[in-house]
Amino acid sequence: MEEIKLMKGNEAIAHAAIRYGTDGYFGYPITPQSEIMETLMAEMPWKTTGMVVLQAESEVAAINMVYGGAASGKRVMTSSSSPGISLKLEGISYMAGAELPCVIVNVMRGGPGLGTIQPSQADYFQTVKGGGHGDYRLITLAPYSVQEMADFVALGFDLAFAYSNPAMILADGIIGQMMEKVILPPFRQRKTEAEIRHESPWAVQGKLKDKKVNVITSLELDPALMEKNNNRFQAKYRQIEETEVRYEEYNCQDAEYLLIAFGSSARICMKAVELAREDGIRLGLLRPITLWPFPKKIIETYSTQVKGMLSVELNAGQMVEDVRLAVNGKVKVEHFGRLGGIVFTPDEIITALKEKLL
Amino acid sequence: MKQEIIIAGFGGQGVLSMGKILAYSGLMEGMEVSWMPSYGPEQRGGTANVTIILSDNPISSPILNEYDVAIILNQPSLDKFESKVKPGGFLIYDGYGIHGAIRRKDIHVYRVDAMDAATEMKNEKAFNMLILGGLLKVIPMVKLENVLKGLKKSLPERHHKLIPMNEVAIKKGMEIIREV
Amino acid sequence: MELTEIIKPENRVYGKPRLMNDNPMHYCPGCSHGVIHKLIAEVIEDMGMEEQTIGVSPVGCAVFAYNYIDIDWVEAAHGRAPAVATALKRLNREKMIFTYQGDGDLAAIGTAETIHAANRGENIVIVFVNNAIYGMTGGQMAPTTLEGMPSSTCPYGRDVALNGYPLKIADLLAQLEGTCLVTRQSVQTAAAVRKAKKMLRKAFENSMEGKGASVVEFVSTCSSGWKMTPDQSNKWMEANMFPFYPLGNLKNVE
Amino acid sequence: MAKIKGAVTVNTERCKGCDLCVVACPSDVLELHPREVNNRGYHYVYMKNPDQCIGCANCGLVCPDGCLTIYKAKLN
Repeated sequence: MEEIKLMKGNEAIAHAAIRYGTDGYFGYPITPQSEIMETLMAEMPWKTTGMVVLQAESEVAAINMVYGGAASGKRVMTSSSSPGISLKLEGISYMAGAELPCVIVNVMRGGPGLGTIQPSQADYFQTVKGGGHGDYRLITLAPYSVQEMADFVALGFDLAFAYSNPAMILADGIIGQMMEKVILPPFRQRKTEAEIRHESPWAVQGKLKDKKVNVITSLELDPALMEKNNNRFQAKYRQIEETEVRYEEYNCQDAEYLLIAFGSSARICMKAVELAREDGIRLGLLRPITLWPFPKKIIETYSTQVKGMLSVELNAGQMVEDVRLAVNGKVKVEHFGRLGGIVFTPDEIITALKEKLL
Repeated sequence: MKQEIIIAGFGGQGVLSMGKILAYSGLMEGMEVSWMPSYGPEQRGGTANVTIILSDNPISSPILNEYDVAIILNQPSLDKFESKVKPGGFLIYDGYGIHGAIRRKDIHVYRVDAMDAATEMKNEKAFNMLILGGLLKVIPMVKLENVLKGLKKSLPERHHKLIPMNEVAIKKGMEIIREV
Repeated sequence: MELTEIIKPENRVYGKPRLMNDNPMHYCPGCSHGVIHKLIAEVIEDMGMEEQTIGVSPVGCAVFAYNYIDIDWVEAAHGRAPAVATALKRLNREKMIFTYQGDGDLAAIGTAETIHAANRGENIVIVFVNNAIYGMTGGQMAPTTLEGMPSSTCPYGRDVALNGYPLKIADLLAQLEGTCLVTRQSVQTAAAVRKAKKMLRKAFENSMEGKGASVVEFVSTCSSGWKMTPDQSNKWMEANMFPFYPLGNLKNVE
Repeated sequence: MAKIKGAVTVNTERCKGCDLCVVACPSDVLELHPREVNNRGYHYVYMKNPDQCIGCANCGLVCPDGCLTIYKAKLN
């Protein structure tokens, strides 16, 4: 039987990264995610799996280290929190443009600017609508438990490599800082050079005699060719939207009203659903697990069943726009949020539901 | 069984580590547990609190409106959390840190003079274990043997020699807690 | 003689500077930042420049410096204070501009801004607080963390094979043509505080005389990050930090 | 000969009990209060031996929180 551990979400990310066979982690301290690098440094995986862990001089340096590592076909990752992610966006855009896989963790805090170190989900737009420059998309996974923090490292890498695209684990201060039970994934071997050459033939591993040269770049000055590149990216994004949508339904079957929430908000909404049902309100929760691709089809399906939807987010109303696009006016969609690092309590959600929809 | 607990006091009083030990003890009992700290820029001083949930069933929200038990270790925490104890719930405080009176009449109020006992034991670090002992006397939510197992899990190995001292403090806390 | 006879306004010989307000500081007990804040407040006061001074605060423990000294402040993004100060000074020649930065802000993420502002000879004061650790985020390794010194991201001590060498950035800055004063000071004793104040004043005067960039490094402690009492931290600093970061002027152009 | 006498007043709410002034004092005047704490939970400093104060201000100079005011008077 696997051992059940008790740890913080941030620690779970670090342990899962080592166990996945990650080749490299590059980071820079920022609250509330510093435990990720601290755990890696304490575990010293370079002595066991050979994983490289480096504290960079800045977030900008860290994401460019990831760019370098990913270019050589390695499993590399970085983590930060909102202000640090803003610094990484240039690098993330370059990676999307060069079609490089990697995992980026954002343990969100309140903004804009330095904002607060308290939990927030205000980087939804930044993550799913681009953030950096150019027409690109970031595969975005939103964990709602310490277990998912651990599990999404592997899922993130698997998706990133399947589609040659960066993947983001979009967590927040609550999921990063809370401790709960977790079963860590089994250890996997790191990829060998032969495996990398076979699985990622685009990677720079040195030009073998019988092979063509590999160049990793996002630059293409010929507009016709750049358009072709863009079309290839877009076709890939459509395919991801077709096949990689993930979500969870909680008490939705007979629901008259639906909460839509991701990450820690979904946890608090689960409690709100329990309280509402004690109160005789048939409330359900739909939790997007992938924020991009967004689960718009299932949300559209529910638009004919329920009388209203409440998008519950720790921000001023971001995901609610995607919910409204998904239902296309068929049902009333409202938003409830708290800002600045304040976290709503379950009863505040019920009150908002009654005020806005009932 | 489900216990929703808040522990609140100054940073440095061992608030977070006491919560951690309680969470580990729950884990040893085979319960579902969650431990959600407040976190801030102040490394020492300032206020700190942690929400711990022990439950036989999966835990939904790690953030709560109200609590079965509030362990209150300073005045600002009393001001903040007294009103958030469920009716019929428990409020446990250290007499030393609380200057004002407790107003609630619909809850059970207990006092542990842990600061005094810790001073007597000449061991400031025993403070939070004295409080924990008091809590377990009033609500035996986890067995002492599992607390000791929890201590083993949550303390780094170099500190395992401190476990007997912690056990003494827990038992002392069980003796000195009294209903107000 | 009764205490009440001594405690009279006319007998007051030392107290909190007027520019330092009554807001309780968020720093941990014994933190060097408090003394350095006092010195800055005193120097600005002594120079009669409070209405002309603009401070630029960093990201790090001193991010809230603006809450404690009653002058105008700009809060910069992490590491970018020298760039912010550059524009403040160039567009407001008659103003006295300083940055207040920790080791992570100045010598890690802000290295480029620091070196280029200094090299351009910006007429600003750079106050550099070097306690060899990231305090605000919970004690991670800084670029100036000593070899063998533990931190939360080098829990077994800084290993130069893994993390490189501690960065003597003041020595680097002293090499640049644009700096007129680069000095290393400390504030752990009354004598050190007096000496540091003199050099800090010189730095501020340089900035108004247009002599170029002045860098005042304070070798400091972080008792929380170092996991020692404030007094132990001072002793540890004297024994371990001073040999690697020796006090005194690295450069002082008259 | 005139004797110099000093005194220290403490802003107890600002004091964080860091002990640096106690260490800096050449005359063993100061001590952290062994039991009393301020509203933020810190054992603040007080004059244990007021007669020995010479008003040198070493305590004030090293105090990070500016909670000490030092007075000095000539005793004839």
